[in-house]
Amino acid sequence: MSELLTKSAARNIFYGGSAFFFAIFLALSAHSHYYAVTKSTTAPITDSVERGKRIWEAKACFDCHTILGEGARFAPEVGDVFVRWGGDKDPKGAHQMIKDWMKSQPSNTPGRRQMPNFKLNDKELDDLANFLVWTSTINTQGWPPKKAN
Amino acid sequence: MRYESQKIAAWYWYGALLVFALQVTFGLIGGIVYVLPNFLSELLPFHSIRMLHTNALIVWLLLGFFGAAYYLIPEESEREIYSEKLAYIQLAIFMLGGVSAVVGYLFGVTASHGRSYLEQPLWIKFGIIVAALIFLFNISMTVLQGRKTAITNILLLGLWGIAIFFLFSLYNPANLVLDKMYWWYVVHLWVEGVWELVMASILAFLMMKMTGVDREVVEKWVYVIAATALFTGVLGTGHHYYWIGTPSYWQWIGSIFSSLEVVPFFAMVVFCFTMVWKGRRDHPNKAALLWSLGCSVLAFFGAGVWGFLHTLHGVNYYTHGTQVTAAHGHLAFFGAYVCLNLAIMSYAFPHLKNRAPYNQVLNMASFWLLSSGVTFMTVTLTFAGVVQTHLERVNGMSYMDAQSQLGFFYLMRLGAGIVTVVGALLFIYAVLVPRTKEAISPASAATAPAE
Amino acid sequence: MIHESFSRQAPDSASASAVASDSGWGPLGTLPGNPIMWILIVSELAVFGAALVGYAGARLRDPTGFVAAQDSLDRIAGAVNTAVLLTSGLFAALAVEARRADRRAAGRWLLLTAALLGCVFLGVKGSEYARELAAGHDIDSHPFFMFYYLITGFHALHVVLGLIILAIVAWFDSLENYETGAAFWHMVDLVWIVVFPCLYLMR
Amino acid sequence: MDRNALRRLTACWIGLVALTAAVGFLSDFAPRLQQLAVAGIALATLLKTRLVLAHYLGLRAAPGALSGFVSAIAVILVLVAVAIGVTPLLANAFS
Repeated sequence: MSELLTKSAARNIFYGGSAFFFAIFLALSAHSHYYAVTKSTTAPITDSVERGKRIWEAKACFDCHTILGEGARFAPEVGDVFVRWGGDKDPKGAHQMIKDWMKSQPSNTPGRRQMPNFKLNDKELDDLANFLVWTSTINTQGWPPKKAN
Repeated sequence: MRYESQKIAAWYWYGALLVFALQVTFGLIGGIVYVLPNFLSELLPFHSIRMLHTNALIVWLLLGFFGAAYYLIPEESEREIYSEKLAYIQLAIFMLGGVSAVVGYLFGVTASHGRSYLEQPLWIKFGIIVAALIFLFNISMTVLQGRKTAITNILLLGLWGIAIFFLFSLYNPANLVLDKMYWWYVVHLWVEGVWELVMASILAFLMMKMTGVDREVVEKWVYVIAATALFTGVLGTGHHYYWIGTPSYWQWIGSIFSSLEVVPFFAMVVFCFTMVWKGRRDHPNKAALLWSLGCSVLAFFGAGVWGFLHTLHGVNYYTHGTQVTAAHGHLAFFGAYVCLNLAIMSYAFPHLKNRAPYNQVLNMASFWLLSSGVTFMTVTLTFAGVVQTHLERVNGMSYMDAQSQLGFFYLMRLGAGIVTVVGALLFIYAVLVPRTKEAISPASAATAPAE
Repeated sequence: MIHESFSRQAPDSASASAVASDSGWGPLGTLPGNPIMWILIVSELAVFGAALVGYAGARLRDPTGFVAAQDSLDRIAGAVNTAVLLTSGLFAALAVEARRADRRAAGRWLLLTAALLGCVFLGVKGSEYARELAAGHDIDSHPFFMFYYLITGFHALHVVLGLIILAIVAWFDSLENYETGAAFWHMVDLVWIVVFPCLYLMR
Repeated sequence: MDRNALRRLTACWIGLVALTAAVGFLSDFAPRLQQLAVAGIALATLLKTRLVLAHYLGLRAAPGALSGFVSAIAVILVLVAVAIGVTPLLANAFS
């Protein structure tokens, strides 16, 4: 009898303790959600940025590239590609570089990893570039450590 | 097999093993592309290979869990599954969704709002949810109407959690930071949360059956493991919130809680070995015992130790998004969840086929092939990751230049991948093709290397 | 669900912990209260311990900045709160003794007193937070304050959970529940005893 | 109620409050006698935790667990005290 009680109390403590940690997690998530939409970046998410993100998703870019360090590790990080390509000094030039890069694929260089040509039109390329520009404004707490190019 | 409806499990596991074979095959192709970048680059680009590899992994592990639930719940609840028909309908929906996804991926059809692991088009996601609801209804009814044990209790909680957190796959806001935050609600709270509950309960079932230790003792361990898993794992999500645009306090919350995530995995090692030592029962199914012990040990190293290696934010600042993550991912999934599924299959298939344990030596050989293959792969990827981290994140070399220094590691990884595929095919052969006469006699099986 | 587990019936033995002692819980069985509560307690101590060690490590990088930040804390309020929590702990311990002697009404009154002192603790803590925030010290303003808010905030949430647990124990007042609930409440004491000098006093 | 238990718990409480006053007093010396004050605070805190563990948490009955918990807390306190008190001293000596 008591043995049974001890075990069902054990179960309830397990439930209660887990619920406690989960409640804290949800509260912190709520704060982080607020932080993400107000403080992470103040750059507005325009329609073009959103369309660019959907292209990123529909073409499964993350299955080769990382973005803010997440995704496949087959191709370069793109979270800071705009900055790496000089977007902080010459935004128009870097924007155009992204578009030209997309158009010039695949490189067909033997022995080099190949990126497919996704046959995006000019507007879609603009959207994708705008998404990457927006992404580069996110406060990533100083990551990555080195701005390689 | 004590209950007629346990045979449902066999059908789920046939499906699981089929997808397992696909998963390792696409893994192998991906490994080849790392060595020969132009291989299939027009026909099947790398992103398709990768989504096939990862999605197949998730699908077959889930099929394995479903099968395990259908196998062990009748024995635990001491009654037949509520509805066999629903179980088969669920399987049909799930397999149809899975096959459509595979065919779609081969032709580049993915979700318009896809994310890593969640590339399934929306209608397939709905199919998965419908299948999950049928499943949860079916097993919950079985458990509610039968005997309630700690094992079914924790298993049910884990399976409900899987379904609930999958719902976050439907939410993909335009804000990338939020997108990532909630993506981890699915991915982290699955593999470092509720899946661990599934793992604890299946391992507990296997230990109870194979070592003969009292249910009382086993169930207490289950609660200890489940409690430490959730007490640490939920806030451990913070270790994914370091550099994605979330507040800086996650660096400490994530570091502290996720460091402790190793505790439940360590407890599982101690549990399994203590039970085997205490039980002293000479169970004839040596292969299943080997898989179970191997599961706890490899999960401890893959999920526990390799996870801890790069979980502190000071380390993760440098290693985030390098091959170190890939190394950890491979051994963690293999140790914790692949081994778990193969353990319960090794244990249950002889019962489902109504015969004594068979092909023991082949099965154990497949354990050593698979384990050494994946372990070696993990080691090579770890070295690749460390070199990459140094070149890119310390020296500031560009990504592609750093990658060109890693060819040797990728070549060795491909070798390890070949061994892994051979091991997987051997396992499938060993459990699916029982022979009337053992290929190698059981007498020599007894002298085979034991854990 | 709660009804089947938190029984109002008292076990026959003098200490409920004896029930769990030789029933497969191993070393956990020898501790007063439910074994899973001890799993929770050990997990919490590990978390707070790791946080304090992290704090000490981060402090090495900027000792003068940390001292300056520490000096803005109200040490008197912290010491008063320590005394409040310790007194609350005394009442919780006495409540267990009363329940052990089968004086169930006295046990409940003592628990209530313990819980009220817990509320006092939260009130003082809240006023401290209000003062710190008014002075412009929030979680982002300095590494010290990040640790301060994370550690004391997490602790305060444990006080809240402890209040809920004490209420449940007062309702389902078996001796095992008393021992289990008191164990959690004392853990909250214990954590504060260690946190208070590390954050407020050691400079 | 058991009179002995009452007396023991009250004595424990008096000890705890006295030690709290003592650490508060010691902290006043922290700016001048830093290392000594930090060490004294850590030691008094360790005594307090031992009292709580033994009498409030009832670990008198489980000496193994008691010494385990006390040692774990001692390790934490030593790490914090060393980082706060001693390390800056060493840094000064070598700079």
